[in-house]
Amino acid sequence: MAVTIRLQREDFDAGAEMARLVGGRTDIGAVVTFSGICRDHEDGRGVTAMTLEHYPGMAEDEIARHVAEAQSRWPLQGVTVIHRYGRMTPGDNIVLVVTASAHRDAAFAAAEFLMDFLKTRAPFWKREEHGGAASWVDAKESDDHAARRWTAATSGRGRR
Amino acid sequence: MAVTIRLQREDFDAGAEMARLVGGRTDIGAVVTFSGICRDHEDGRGVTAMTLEHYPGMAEDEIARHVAEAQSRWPLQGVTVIHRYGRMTPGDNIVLVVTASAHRDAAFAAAEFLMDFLKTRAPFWKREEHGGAASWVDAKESDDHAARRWTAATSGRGRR
Amino acid sequence: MKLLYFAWVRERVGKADEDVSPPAGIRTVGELMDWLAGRGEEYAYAFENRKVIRAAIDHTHVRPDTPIADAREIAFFPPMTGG
Amino acid sequence: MKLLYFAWVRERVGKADEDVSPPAGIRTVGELMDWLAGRGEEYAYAFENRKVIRAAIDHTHVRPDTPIADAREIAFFPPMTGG
Repeated sequence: MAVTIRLQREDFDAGAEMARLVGGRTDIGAVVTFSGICRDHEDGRGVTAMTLEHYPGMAEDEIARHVAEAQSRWPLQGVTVIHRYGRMTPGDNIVLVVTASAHRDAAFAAAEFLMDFLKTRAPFWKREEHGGAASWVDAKESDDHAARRWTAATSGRGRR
Repeated sequence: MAVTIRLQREDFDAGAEMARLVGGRTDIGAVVTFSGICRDHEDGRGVTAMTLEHYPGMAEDEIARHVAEAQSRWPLQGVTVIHRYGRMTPGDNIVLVVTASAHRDAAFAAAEFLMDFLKTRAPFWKREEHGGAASWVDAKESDDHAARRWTAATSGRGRR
Repeated sequence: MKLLYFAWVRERVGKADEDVSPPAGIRTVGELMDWLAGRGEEYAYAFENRKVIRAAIDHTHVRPDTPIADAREIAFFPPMTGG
Repeated sequence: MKLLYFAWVRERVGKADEDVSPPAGIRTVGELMDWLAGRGEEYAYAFENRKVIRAAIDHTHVRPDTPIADAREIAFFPPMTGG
């Protein structure tokens, strides 16, 4: 399987990453791409910028572990995960997950699985700026809840 | 909401369509893109080409109805659906769905919903070529099953 | 009224569309299929397994018991396989 | 052993990393947090709500009862908010 995992300060091009994963292959039927983008609001409050701190080394290891777990759960032909760190402003790309499979259910499930685990298990921390003030973002119960569904259920459509 | 629905013979550029939906906006937090690609195999049999026939007029209407239904179920900021018709060979793009929302669960759910309905309700028919022979593709029970989950369940995460 | 055929229904009937004037007694989509099936060998073949054939009136999916009285355009086709 | 701190744990402790040699009686991650909390005001503040603090040993998430004996690198941080 084609696996790409990158942590980087620089922006990425989601379309180019999709094309790179699929390019020249004829066995892939479904590609699901998730782009996470810096929003100008969070819980009703304006956000002017955001800084993402990460744990170098562990972030790569933790993402690789979850990509391997996704591979063991679904028949995947390729996975790309790119997560940025550093300061971003609204409209900037934060994270990209691309999954490729022969069938759409596997590609969708794997992309959701990876995003739920990036949110709750990958060592990244967001610090938001609201005008002059800045604060660390609290973890969301809804993200923990989303991640837990993957341990409760079996793989594939069985999880629904 | 920014809605784009296109039926076309020509190829499309998934990355460009994603960028067009998001470009210049700062209120979108999550973009999910599904690309359906012509595979070189189907149920263990080699596929050399595929021709997609559609019902002009009804295809647009049916897709528009399901995009409206998706809007009523999830807080979406943009939806793009592009479906090709005509003859395609393995590796060619067939269909693109892009959904944008403030949050990832809405974007994922809406993209899956739209794909399940494109598979089972939108008036398209695939004719596959296997070397010299050609045959119309049978509808899949698994696709009907996937589509039915949206009528049985309520919206959003409640469907799981 | 205008009839449209798609995919293997079109291939079996041998045409993509036609204008027909069914008799007054033909009230529903199902009755229209019965009537069409009696119009010749190619129609009998196209409509031999009526349960798998889907229909739409004026771009909207309908069931066999749907009345055809106000229809401008009725389409017959196999289960859809897009996406 | 090397300790790393991230996000507000790092800010409260006032440093990103340090080398420490805890006494032999400190056997688990939880005991290490207790010991750290006693090292001064900034540590007491960083570890005041120990239940929300997560830990990793050598890049793997661990629980408070995990032994630290073989650890090269132990990290403390708040719940993660990536993605």
